[in-house]
Amino acid sequence: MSQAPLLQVEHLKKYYSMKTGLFSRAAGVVKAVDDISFQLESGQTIGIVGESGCGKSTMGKTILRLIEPTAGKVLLDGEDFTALQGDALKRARRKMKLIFQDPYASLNPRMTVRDIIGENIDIDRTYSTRQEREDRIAEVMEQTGLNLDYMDRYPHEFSGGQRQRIGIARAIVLPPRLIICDEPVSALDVSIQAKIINLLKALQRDMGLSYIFISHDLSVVKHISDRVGVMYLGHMMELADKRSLYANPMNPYTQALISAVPKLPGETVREKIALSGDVPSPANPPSGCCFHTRCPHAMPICAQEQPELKQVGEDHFCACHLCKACAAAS
Amino acid sequence: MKKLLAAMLTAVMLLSVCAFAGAENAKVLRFGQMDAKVGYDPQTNTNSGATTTEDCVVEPLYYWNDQNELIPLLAEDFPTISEDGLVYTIKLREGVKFTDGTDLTTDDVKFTFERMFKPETLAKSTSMYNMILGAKEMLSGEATELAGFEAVDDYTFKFTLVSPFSCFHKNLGIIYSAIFPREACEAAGADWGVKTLIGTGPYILKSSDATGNVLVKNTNYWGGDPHFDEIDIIFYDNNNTKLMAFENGDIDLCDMTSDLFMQYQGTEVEELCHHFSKLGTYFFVTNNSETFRGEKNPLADVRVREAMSLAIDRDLLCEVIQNGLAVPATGMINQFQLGFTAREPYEHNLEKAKALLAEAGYPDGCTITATIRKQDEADTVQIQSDLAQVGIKLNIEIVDAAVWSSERAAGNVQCLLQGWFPLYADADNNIYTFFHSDYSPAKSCFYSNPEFDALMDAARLSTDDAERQKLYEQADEILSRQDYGSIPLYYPYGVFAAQPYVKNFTVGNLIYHVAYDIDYDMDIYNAQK
Amino acid sequence: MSDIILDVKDLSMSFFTDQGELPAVNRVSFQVEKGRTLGIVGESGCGKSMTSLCVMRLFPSPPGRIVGGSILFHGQDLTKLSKKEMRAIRGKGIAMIFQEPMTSLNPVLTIGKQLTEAIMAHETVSKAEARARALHMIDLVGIPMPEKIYASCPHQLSGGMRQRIMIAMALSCKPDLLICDEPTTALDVTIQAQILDLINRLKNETGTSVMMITHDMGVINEMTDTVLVMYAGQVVEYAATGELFSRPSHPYTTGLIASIPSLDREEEELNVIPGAVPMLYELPEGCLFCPRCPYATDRCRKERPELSEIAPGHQVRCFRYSSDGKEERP
Amino acid sequence: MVNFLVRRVLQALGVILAISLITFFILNIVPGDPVQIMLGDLATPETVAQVRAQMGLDKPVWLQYLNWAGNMLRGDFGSSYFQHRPVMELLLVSFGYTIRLASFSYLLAVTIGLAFGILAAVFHNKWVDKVLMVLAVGGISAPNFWVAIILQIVFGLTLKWFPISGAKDFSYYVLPAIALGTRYAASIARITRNSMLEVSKQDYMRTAEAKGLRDWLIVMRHAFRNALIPVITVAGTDLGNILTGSMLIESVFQISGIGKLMVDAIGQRDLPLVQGGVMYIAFICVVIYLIVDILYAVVDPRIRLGGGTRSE
Amino acid sequence: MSKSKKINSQSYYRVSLAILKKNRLAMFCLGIVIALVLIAVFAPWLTPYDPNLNDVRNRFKGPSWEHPFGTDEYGRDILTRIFYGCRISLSVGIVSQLLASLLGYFIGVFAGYYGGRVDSVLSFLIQVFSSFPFLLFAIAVMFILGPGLMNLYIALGLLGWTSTARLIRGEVMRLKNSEYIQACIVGGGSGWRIIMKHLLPNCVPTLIITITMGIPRAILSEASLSFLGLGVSPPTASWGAMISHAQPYIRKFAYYSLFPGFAIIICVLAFNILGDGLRDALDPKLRS
Repeated sequence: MSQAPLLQVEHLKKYYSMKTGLFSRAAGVVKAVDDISFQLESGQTIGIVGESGCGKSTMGKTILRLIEPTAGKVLLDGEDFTALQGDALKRARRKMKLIFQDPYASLNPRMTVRDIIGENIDIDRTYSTRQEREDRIAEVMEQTGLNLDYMDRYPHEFSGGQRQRIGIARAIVLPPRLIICDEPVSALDVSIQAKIINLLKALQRDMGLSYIFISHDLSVVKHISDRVGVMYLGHMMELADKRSLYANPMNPYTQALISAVPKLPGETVREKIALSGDVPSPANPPSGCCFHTRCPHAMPICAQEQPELKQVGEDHFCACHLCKACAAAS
Repeated sequence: MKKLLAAMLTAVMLLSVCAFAGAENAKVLRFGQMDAKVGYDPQTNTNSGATTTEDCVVEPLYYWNDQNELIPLLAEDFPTISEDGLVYTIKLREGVKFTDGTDLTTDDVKFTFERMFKPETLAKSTSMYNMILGAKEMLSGEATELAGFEAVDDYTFKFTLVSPFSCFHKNLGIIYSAIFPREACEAAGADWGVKTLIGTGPYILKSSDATGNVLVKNTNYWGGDPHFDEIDIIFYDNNNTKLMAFENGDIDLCDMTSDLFMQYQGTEVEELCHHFSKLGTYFFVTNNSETFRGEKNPLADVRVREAMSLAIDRDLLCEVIQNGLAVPATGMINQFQLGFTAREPYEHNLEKAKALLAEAGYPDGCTITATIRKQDEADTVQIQSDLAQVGIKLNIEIVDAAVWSSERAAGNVQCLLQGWFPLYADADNNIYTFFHSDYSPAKSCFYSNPEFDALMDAARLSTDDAERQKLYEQADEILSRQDYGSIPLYYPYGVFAAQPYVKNFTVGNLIYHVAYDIDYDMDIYNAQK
Repeated sequence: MSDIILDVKDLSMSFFTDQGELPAVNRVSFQVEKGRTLGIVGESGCGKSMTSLCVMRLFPSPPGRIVGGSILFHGQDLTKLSKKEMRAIRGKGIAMIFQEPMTSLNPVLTIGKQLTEAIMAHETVSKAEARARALHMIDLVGIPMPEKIYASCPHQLSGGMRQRIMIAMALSCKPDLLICDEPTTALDVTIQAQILDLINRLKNETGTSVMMITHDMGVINEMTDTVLVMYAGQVVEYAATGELFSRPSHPYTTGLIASIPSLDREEEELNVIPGAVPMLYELPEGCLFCPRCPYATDRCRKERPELSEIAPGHQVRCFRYSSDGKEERP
Repeated sequence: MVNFLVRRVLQALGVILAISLITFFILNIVPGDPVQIMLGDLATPETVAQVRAQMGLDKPVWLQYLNWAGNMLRGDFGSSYFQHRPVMELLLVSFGYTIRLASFSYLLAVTIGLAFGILAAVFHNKWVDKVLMVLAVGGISAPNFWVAIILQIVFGLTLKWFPISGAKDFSYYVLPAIALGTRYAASIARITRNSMLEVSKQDYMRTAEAKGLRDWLIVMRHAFRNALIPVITVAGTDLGNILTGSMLIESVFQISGIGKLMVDAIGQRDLPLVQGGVMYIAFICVVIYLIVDILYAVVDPRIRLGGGTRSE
Repeated sequence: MSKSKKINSQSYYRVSLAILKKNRLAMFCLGIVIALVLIAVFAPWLTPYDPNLNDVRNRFKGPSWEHPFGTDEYGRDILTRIFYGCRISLSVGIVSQLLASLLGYFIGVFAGYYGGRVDSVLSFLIQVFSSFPFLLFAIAVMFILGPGLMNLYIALGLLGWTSTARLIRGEVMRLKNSEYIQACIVGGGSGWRIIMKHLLPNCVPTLIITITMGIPRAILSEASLSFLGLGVSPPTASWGAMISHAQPYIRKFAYYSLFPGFAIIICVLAFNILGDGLRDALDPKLRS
């Protein structure tokens, strides 16, 4: 792939300073996103999975600069997105959109569906006549399976699944290159979840979209992603092609995660690795590897040194002292 | 929880009238009055309400009794005045003691007047006595001694005036010149009239706080035995509450406004209401200057002022608005004043008024603005309605007392309703200080008529009352019949309410003197208690 | 046949609103045997939570009312009990834990207070005795440092710990039946695994029987002995867990299982059940699933099927199975 | 917790300073010259000028403010132009009366307000709720000076149950307390009811019921404790209003409290007294806001212990 | 492409209206408010009498056929003056609250949306103005501006804004990190678009509620100011002024004070109950 990948995230960091004391002196730092790097090709989907508080949502918003990153760069089509300002930023924003988890809170209750979906093209004035706008909105509504008769209705008149479709329609009314999906189906029932996932895959095929799919549900991530990254306490623990990650998880945390999912009969059942205790508070993360306090295979070195994300196989990276570097292994 | 709540509520309700403090058999007079909030130093306040308390404790040289006659008090007799009317020799009554035991001597008189003219005292009534030689110098800080005061001996002294002033000894009858004991006053310093007030009077000021003042009998008072063991002056700022307290028997005596009197007409309380004549006059002040706030002032034209006088229905004002507590005025000088003469009443004739207005160049009327205080609203609204019938549109602006006095002093008022009361029955203190050309600008009246001024100055110099009577008659004729400097409305009557057992009490002018004549008819008093 | 502690026969409960009578629970019958776990599964709005609230008589009484059937608990019909008698059973005979641990504890009271309160509501014991029992329960549910937790407030605990406290509170009076209304839906996968293990361990130790309400088929498979599948207020299938997964009979059950993305198999397109769950105020004639059922016949459209036994202990509400259990192809 | 308080105290001092600046500025542009009133009808232009000079009123405004502020910090609020008494003394005396009136009416307001609020919430949508709430809305709607006059006539004069004016002992405060307290009892009742209804929808109420606790225990320990927080806010601001807003009631019942003192002082343009009074009232309001904050911490451990909930 | 037929969209406000209609008490009060507005507007046509013309001959006539509410101390018809007084009270209430809400809204939005130093300065301002003794401030302002209706609007308007500002600030803080605003930012929307397109429509319910709750407070304040003699200048009729003038005659002519008092109660009561009804109708949380 000669030309640059669609998205390159290099050493992205987001630290929150905790204000305590009389004159709100900074008394400690919360490392919500700590040195995350990955690439995303056009038309590809990368899944980010992890438990609550692991910083996956914060990372998504930091890439979009909804939250300004503390350090690191985001390259979009080779262009440094984090450095853009003013109109350049506005033009670059056309390429990236975001869809949300809570169908009830992501739509302005006092706007009609028509205006909600049309917001992005209203902002960028990409149409000359009103009719052009109406047609584009109708086209996108059909694409996302929404009934055109409901164009002038208000969000509170729709079900959860339909609202999520409106959110998707809003994101694609001005065709983006990349959509960050922040837990888009977690709040939906299984049958509706399946419809939305199929819709997202269909749109990816038709419009050549690429997704960053963030979720805590391992089976959904496995189904929709090409490559999967596992995050824990702000760190990227493992990043690999989905088949090799699910078939042969190298990082102990990934292993525990996969084993903890309640299985259906007929799925390969691994013996349960029960992790003790709770996820430590991000305000004072453990020294060295952030998982060493709960890791069944913790070694002395794990407590001192933070493991690097090393290549341990064909398109398989792992941040753990257990996994030897790829060169050594093969 | 709910039962507990119910019990508490009934307890609050039932805690009704607690046991009354045992009514000792002391003879107590309870007088309801508004709290003047100005302290009780006669030199630093001119409030008629405060005078009632001051009156019982300190005494001036002379005294205007309720029949409006000047009688010697601390002075043995009337002053002997020198030929040129400049030197007044007065002899003090001997053997009079202050309530702190010290003797009343000329030195106390000297101290009192010098204190009055010391700048830091901030005395308010210096203008009534600054005709004494050396007074102005003391006020401006050039002198520390009063040149015009000469102590002949312990009990006689002389005042020397800068220029003859026939009413000087009359001014000495006002409480502002009450005599203070030197040691007690100097010792009290800033607290004089606030925490302590000592004088030769019939009562001693025992306590003074936000609810009222308590005065107890001065057992060795020089002027005979005071009638009461104790006088309680209880403060009521809300007239309605005061009258209710009177009906409730909480107080024995209180003043009453005309609109409240209206409420009691036809009830048994009406017998307890007593009228008294006041020495002042209510009149509608008109700003006679050519322009007002930059525009042409219709009131500058005497014909407009006369037309207004013709339009106002004075009978209606007296009978209805003042509930019969007033008599239509026939001139500026009050009916009981020196200088009053009976004239035929002002005519009430709308057609003539319109004619005069047309003649003055206002065929379809004009617009004027009255700036008044809340208490003058009733009369002004009626006048507004009267003037409207002849085409004069009167806008009313109600402002608070402070704004009213500043605007009036700055001459920034086009017309206003005003009661003007002398301190004693003499036209000088009444008309001179309001309509003389160097005083009337500060009253927003801007009336100036040299002939009128000359008559007033002459009356001020002459010491012969008959001559002064004629001078004031001519002056009043010019002011209120020819020039219409302002438009006289009515001579007001006051009314007070007194319990049945109160006897021989009346009010001379404005001030309620409770120190001397008032007493209880003991058999009615005991029957009622 | 271990003895049955809870026998629910034809339980019906409706909401009486100005849109008419909404049958939230429609002639539901099931049994809970001593020391066994009954699972109730179904999507949002199928009436599974409402059924559990009917057992505890905690549903909002002004709009809702039990209109038929009986709930026999140790032979006592709970629908006939007075408020006072019902209060004696709640927490003593039957206990319940809820879905949202974050908001299920009183924010202004200490954990200790809320625990001792539960104990002293049913047993006249001294404060010290209640405190000791509470500390024992905190330890029993696997929380370190019981003294510190006893004195702390809910906002200082993580979601997992709060759910453990809820379990401690529920079991503090040794109830015969523990109802869990989606206990782990709001928790992360690893924490969920811990809580489910805890419930199983306590069930075996105390012999309490459990009623597990969830929408996650994995949880049903790993936790329950018998399963009740509900749809739009009705029971559509009732069987032993193994039997249900090996021979899913009702079209809704098969559709549901098929639309879950699997951890092992590779599927390009998730199976989808067309249409949406019907609203309670516009229930179709005939079988409620008929509009979405691939095998719908005229009979399904007109008549409403009854539960029929197609195998020992395996009941289905569908005309495709005549009473002798053979599958009839339409 | 301590930092929280210290920061609030600093902010409070800032507020008081700001109020003193605003008051001083306003009082200087309010028309009407105190000296003019003092001298009354005898005022001649030069005596007015002379007295103004002596009282330092001719100096520029900011200089007057500086030496006033300087004195204030030393506790000397200056003395009243008219009553010739130190402002602090006058304020203390009249504050004594206002405190008694305020505490009686506030006690009445809180007890009745809470009782009505809880009753209305417990019997939600039944006739008790409707009657109490209409009463509560009625209480808020009636102008308190009008209610005062009617109480004075009916209970004072005709029925003679209570004295109609003055402030000697407890019975004198009954009618004024009812007149002043009804409005605040009504507002506390409404906020208590709404807050109780809001709380009863929370999950932990269902947990409490599931534990089989007795009704009144659920209402008082669980519902009321949580409902208390918004009630404290309203009760706090109400206390502020009672302490400063009772001037109409004080004038009708002749209780020389701080409200009446202020109205008369403004009438006379007694600048030091008004300035001192406003500072006094502002100080009370700010102290009340501090107390409300402390009460929050007492009632709600989330504020007391800080830390906040976990990040998910 | 088929033109989508217009379905009567159930806008948020139509749903609120439906909920409000179910609340019979609130609808009754809405009726009273409308009646009051009509009285205020059509006062001259409703009564034959001129409210300001003194007819002192028949003053203090008790309620009778020609004068249903009797006459006052100048013989003017009290019913007429109550009608005209309605104009004053309603206009004072509505205009001052509009002014207060406008001021409160913008200060609240800027404080809430921009946060940081802007927020701390504006919050300090709110704290200062709410610690000010309300009536004293009104009295001082009335002195400066002088008597008159326009000044009354400004004085009461200047004082009521702090509670609105605080409410709006809280609302904006809550709304500003809601997801539909993040979507707007991601789409490149400007701060101004967010304030006007997203924040303003969502703050309108709060504004409606604060205005309807503020009006009664303003009417009572006007009554208190008039009672102290600081309200409108005579002979204009205002309810508060009528009560204050009626006080000396209350024992013999009680009706003179009772009718304006009841007028205030009914008007303020209607607004309060309507305000409660609106709050329940507009509060999204109560929707489910």
